[in-house]
Amino acid sequence: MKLIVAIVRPERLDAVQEELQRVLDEEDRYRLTVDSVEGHGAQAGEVELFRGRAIRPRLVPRTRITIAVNDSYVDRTIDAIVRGARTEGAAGAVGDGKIFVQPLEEVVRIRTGERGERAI
Amino acid sequence: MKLIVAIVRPERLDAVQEELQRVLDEEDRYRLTVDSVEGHGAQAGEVELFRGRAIRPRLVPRTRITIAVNDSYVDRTIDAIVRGARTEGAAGAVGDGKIFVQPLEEVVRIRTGERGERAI
Amino acid sequence: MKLIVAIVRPERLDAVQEELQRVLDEEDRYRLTVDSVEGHGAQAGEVELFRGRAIRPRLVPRTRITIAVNDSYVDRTIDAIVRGARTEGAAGAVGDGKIFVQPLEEVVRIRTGERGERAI
Amino acid sequence: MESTSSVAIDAGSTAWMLVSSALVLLMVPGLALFYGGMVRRKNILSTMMHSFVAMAVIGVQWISIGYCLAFGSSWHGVVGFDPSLVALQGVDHLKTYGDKRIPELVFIMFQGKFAIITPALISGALAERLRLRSYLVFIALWATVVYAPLAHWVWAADGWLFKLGVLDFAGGTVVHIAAGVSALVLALLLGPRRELRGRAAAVLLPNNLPLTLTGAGLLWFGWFGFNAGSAVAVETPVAGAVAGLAFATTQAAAAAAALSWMLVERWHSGKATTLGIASGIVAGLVAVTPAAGHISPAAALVLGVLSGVVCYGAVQWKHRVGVDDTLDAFAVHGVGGLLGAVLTGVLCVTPVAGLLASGDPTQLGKQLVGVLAAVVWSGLGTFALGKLVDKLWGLRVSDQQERDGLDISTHGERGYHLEQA
Amino acid sequence: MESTSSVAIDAGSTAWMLVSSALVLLMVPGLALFYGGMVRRKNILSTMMHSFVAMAVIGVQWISIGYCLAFGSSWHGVVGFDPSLVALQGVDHLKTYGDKRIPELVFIMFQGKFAIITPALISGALAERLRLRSYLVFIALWATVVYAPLAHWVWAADGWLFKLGVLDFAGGTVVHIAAGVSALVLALLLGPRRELRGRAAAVLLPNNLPLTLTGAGLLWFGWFGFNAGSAVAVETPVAGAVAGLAFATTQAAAAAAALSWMLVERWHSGKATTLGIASGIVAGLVAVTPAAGHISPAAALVLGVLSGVVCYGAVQWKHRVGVDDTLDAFAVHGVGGLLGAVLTGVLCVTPVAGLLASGDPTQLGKQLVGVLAAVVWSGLGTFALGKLVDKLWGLRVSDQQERDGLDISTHGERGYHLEQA
Amino acid sequence: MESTSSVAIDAGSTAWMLVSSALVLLMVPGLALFYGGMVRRKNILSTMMHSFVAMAVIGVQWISIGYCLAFGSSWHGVVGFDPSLVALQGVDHLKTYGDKRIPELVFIMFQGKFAIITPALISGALAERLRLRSYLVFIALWATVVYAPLAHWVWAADGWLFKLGVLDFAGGTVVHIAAGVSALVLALLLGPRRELRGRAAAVLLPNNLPLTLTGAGLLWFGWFGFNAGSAVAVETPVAGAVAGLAFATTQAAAAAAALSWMLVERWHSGKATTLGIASGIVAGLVAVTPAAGHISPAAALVLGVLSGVVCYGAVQWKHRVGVDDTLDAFAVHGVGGLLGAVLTGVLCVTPVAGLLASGDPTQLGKQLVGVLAAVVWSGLGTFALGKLVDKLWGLRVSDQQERDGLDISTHGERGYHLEQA
Ligand SMILES: Nc1ncnc2c1ncn2[C@@H]1O[C@H](COP(=O)(O)OP(=O)(O)O)[C@@H](O)[C@H]1O
Ligand SMILES: Nc1ncnc2c1ncn2[C@@H]1O[C@H](COP(=O)(O)OP(=O)(O)O)[C@@H](O)[C@H]1O
Ligand SMILES: Nc1ncnc2c1ncn2[C@@H]1O[C@H](COP(=O)(O)OP(=O)(O)O)[C@@H](O)[C@H]1O
Repeated sequence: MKLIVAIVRPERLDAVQEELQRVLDEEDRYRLTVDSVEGHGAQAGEVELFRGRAIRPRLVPRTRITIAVNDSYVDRTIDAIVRGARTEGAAGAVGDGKIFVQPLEEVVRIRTGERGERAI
Repeated sequence: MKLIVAIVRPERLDAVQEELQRVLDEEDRYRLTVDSVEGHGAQAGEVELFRGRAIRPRLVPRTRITIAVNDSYVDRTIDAIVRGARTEGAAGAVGDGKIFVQPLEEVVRIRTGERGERAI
Repeated sequence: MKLIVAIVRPERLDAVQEELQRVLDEEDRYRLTVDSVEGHGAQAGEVELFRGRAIRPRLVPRTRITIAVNDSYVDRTIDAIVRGARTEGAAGAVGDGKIFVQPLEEVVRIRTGERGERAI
Repeated sequence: MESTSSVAIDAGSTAWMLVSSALVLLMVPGLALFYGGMVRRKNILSTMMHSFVAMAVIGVQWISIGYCLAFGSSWHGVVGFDPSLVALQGVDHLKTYGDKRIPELVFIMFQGKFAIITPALISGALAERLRLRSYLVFIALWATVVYAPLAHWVWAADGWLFKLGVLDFAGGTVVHIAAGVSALVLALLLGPRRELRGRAAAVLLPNNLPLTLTGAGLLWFGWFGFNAGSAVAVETPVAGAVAGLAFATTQAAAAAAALSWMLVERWHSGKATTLGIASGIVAGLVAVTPAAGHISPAAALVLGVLSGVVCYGAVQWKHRVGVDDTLDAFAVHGVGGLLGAVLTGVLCVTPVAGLLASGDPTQLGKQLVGVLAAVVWSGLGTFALGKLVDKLWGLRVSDQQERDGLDISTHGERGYHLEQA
Repeated sequence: MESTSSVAIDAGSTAWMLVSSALVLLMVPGLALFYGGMVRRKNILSTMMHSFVAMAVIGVQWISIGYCLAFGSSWHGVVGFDPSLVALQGVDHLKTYGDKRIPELVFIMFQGKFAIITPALISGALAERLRLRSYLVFIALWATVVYAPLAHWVWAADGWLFKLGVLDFAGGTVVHIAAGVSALVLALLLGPRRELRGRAAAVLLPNNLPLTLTGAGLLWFGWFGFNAGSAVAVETPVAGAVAGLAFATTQAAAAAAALSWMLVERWHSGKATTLGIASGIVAGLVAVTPAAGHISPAAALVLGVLSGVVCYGAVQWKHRVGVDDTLDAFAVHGVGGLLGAVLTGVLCVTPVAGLLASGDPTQLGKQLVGVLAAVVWSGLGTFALGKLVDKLWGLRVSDQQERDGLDISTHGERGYHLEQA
Repeated sequence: MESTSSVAIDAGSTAWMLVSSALVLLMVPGLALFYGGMVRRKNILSTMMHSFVAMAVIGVQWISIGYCLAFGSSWHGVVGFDPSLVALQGVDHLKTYGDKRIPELVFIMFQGKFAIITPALISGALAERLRLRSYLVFIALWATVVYAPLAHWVWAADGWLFKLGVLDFAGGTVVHIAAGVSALVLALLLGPRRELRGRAAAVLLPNNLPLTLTGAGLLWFGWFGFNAGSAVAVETPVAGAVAGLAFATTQAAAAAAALSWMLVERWHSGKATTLGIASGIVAGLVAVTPAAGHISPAAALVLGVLSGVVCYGAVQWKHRVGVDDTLDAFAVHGVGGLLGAVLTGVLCVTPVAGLLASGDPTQLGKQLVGVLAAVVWSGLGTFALGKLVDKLWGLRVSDQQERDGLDISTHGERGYHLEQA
């Protein structure tokens, strides 16, 4: 089992969810967890103004998507995220984000107490 | 060492903390980190209304609890979370959440620079 | 590749970023992801008052910094975080935070589709 | 211009009463902010809703029947009635109110705003667990059965407390004591919120104090209409000396109470809070309400200082006895109103001299009668109506709804959507 | 005191008109809150900006030329003009307005606030995608070319609709129908927001409903100036019987509409929302605007109930046909204004008796003419100006800007920075 | 009715002055919002507290002694005193103010609100690092030692600047120059916030701009009372021609300044911000304050345009020299007040003709004297008091407290609890 963590542009979340839904499950029962983060990377934050003074924030708003999957799903999940997260109509732009894959040793479904691949 | 990550209902956080306190430490010195996330899973979000139009959000508010523990504590930590997070008076309900266990290679206590199991 | 996760005081974020910039990259192109969390640990939350009643929150605001690095960068990254996050002018104080190191199996740059160490 | 009234309308008086009525209406959203900022995020809308619903329900009720019961021809000084006042059918817009030089419709509007805000004040004790439907029915009944007669007793020319000589310049008795006592009774009927059952120090922190401060500011502003507009009862034209006096004492008491609450809190808890100064403002405003046109500005400073200290103490007492009056409707409005009504008998100088100025305790005695009547009447009335509504639908939401928050469970809304995008 | 006017200034009337003018100004920030709370976080500032920009642009335009066109000497009842009124050069501050006992400057200010709020109302339909520069130019043109003549027709003594006997007490036609219809036209020209293109149920949730409720409260408060201040047209001194009547009907209709919207929504969607009660308040206030000084309080209750139901229905209709009128400027202001203007002909009793009181449909007929004129004129005018501005700079921001939000892309600001530290 | 005054109270005038006093009070919470929205989240409450504390402290101080010093019998035109005015003991509520037809208590209240808001304005320069206790003591002293004499000089019938003929219609000198200069002096005494020490471009972003915009709206609304209420000094009855003029110029200048700030900012920084339009509104209101009843609406448009541009420039100048005037109290109030006071001498037409109308520079010269006196007096006074208080308790919180934020460290509160549940 793997934990896939993707950092994407907030406005791409919808598109990523649509791609995931297509890949992971027909019936909208795919599972994921989302939170708001801020990132620092090649792309600079958009300038904000305060009474004529320009302030360039060090951090840019980003959305983090976390998905636990069984090994056989890893690649298609990554591909779906890439498809959904790349900037529209383009070959991708600076700031489109990253995907990280980590090992996952155990999963427990709280409701039933099930463990492992069935619980994911 | 393991990193235990649990996604639970926001309103169960208090109960989980009480269970953890009982298991990990008598003196309220157990350690954990909490953040707010949104999840998509079997449970659908509660319908919101906007001028007569029903909107079903794709995401449901959840709380994520992260705990780094030494290996010998893994099981009782998981059990405590399950006890605290299962919906009151019930055998658990859809949306009660999941627990993920990941490997953890190193821990550093910033204050002292201590590393490893003692730093956890 | 490793995933380094640090929980630090919110007000130390700037200092940590300055240290990281020095270590990881001269040109402000180091990469990291930040989010707001709440922690429970040795340090208690600051008392809040509500009409004469003192309320001690169980959780203290903290900032979480996540950095994916290649193996050769792990130590200097940790050192930089420690330098930046320790409380000013002091040998460190309770609540200064922790650093966790986890294995990282794969990285994908969404823009280009690059994978592995080059994508980090 | 044909006129159905004996006196000519005075534009200055009417202007002031129109403004005062508008100001008192503004207090209701002000109260919504004051209360709404203090609850938890998941209940902010339902808490604000309590005030807004009062504007809707009592707004209609007052025009339909409330005014008729409060200010219609008196039945033994106990309650009013006049067929022509039902739905204001018989109130020509050219008609003035008695010998006052303002249209009766303006007087009706001014009084109606008092009827609206009183149940809204009560709701502070019930926040975070009250069932909307029950609240709605309760306040409609309460305004009709409890409030209207009480207003008749105190303010109608033939009301028995009025005839007795009880002073209640702008509603210390009718509005604040009644609201505070009813709040306490209902809080007891409802029981504490789930987090406060048996747990010593649950963490229930206010979601948005800047809103609460904004609300306090609007309340102060609106209260000038509440108090100085109430000069309508005693001077013609209005907007004269008594209105000026009421304005000055209102300002003095609010400022002094803000200061004294802040200082006593600093001494007691170690810190001066912004919620404290906001609460002090309201406490001072409440306490000066019955006294506004009767005492001097210097006396108002004294009254203000006392009210800040006493209401702060009342809140601490509540913490100790463990009644869950969510937002201290009793400790601030009930206790502040009691204090003000009683001290009016001590400090008043116009039109009668109270204990301090004359050594004569007569007025003080009358004030005590008024206070007692209001406490008993609103307490019993609220108990009966509360029990009734509880029987019919239950006063309280389900445990699950309370846990999820009333905003999503009752209204299908969340106060904020502040996540990115 | 030397005076350039024939009548003496009356302090009471002037006081009321000063207050009313200030109240109507306050409605503009009130509207900014009402609208701003409803959009998504990334557009709250740009949405509030629409109201604030109207205060700046029309504030200057009205003094420079707007008043002159609306209230200058009439050219065939169609539009006004007076060289001496350009930039108010010829308006001595001692001059009163006609035979009214208030300074003409005060009348100008009062009217100017109406000119400000009208385009701000329109902006509700355009939120989240409108280009600021185009909006700025559009409203300057619209206020000059569409609004000023319409105001002249209806409110100037020689305006053709005024002479016809069309009743529009406080702007149901001039303000609300004109704003609502223009909003609909522009919404169609702009097209739907990107999330609503082709997708059934996009998730567009309000960022801050407590602000929306606050805005509704300020609107209600300010509307007393809007409506009761409009008595200036029919009584001297102002702040008399008609002002009192307008105040009472305003209160009655707002309360009744809040209640009826709440109930119909509860029945239709299963829950009573706080946005619903706020919307009902506004719907009631809109509907009573043309009728305020002409109907009885009881009739205002009826009008209010109807407006809550009808405007709620209009919103559902919008959902169905899929016009993206972001914040329902048409369904609330357009439809509410239409309803009120027509029902004025049915319910009015003073100074003329409408269909209900007299059985005579004449006034109803006149009202229909007024409504038709306003719909056609504002519809065509807005279409022409909208097309023009669209040609020049485009009405709409780029897709990228819309996606990022107008706050950061247009203003270089974000509404909130609420992350820690 | 027995009366201790020579003239009869006029209801219209009194109504307007009651309203004006209430409006000026509302400006204080308005200012709290305006300032509070601009600071960082961790300091919003402490920043709002500065305004609220001023209501409490100066509210009491003005009644106790402030009014006595400002408007008591003059000692050589320098300061007032009257034993009977201490705690207003000798002010019967029936007494009118001089030959004005309003109760003296109402005049006292109106003036008191000016005394409250002035120190609150100063606090903008000190936000995010000022010690509460020191602020509290400082403003009590400042209102007594600096403000009251200055008000006496300019507004008391025997004040030396008044007798000289300096025009300050509503407080450009007394309120805005004094506040702005004092703000600058204290900002220098305090030193910059920790993040601004030596760092070029620290990221200090406003936590809640919608609150700032709301505050700007309330300020504009309240300012009508501030300026048009100040007609009390020059006309009887009040609420006449001069009040109307002051209202109109206030509106004109605010709108014009909002527009000019927006345009100059767009030109200079590339974007028009919402904070910009809010700041422009305030700049225009400040600049027109001394001139309100003395210039024409067209001249007010000009003054407004200038003030928007000049104050925007002053803010940029501040950025360059690196004084940490947190919220630009000097650049907006100081510079705007200076501009307005000087241009009053150029643009005024009533009751005296200024440079432009008459070619005679006399009035301009007087204005310069007034400005100079206010700058020197408030600058020196503030420096002395600031040093004194700094000696006693330190003006500034500890570095640790500043880092943690003043809300939690001073008040034990956090502005928002918006996390889930
Ligand atoms: N090595 C990393 N560690 C942590 N976060 C990262 C890392 N690389 C990228 N990110 C996150 O992903 C976001 C997008 O990265 P960015 O550098 O803009 O992408 P790209 O590599 O395509 O230029 C960053 O803002 C940051 O939040
Ligand atoms: N495989 C997963 N990957 C990421 N998050 C998950 C996963 N499974 C569950 N979650 C998180 O846990 C929450 C509860 O899951 P849910 O599917 O409702 O539980 P159950 O499996 O008991 O029905 C989800 O909203 C989501 O945030
Ligand atoms: N074992 C752990 N698991 C999860 N989070 C932890 C753990 N230890 C520390 N933290 C996080 O780090 C923060 C600082 O920890 P604290 O106990 O105050 O540090 P110290 O060990 O220096 O006393 C905590 O508030 C918590 O958020």
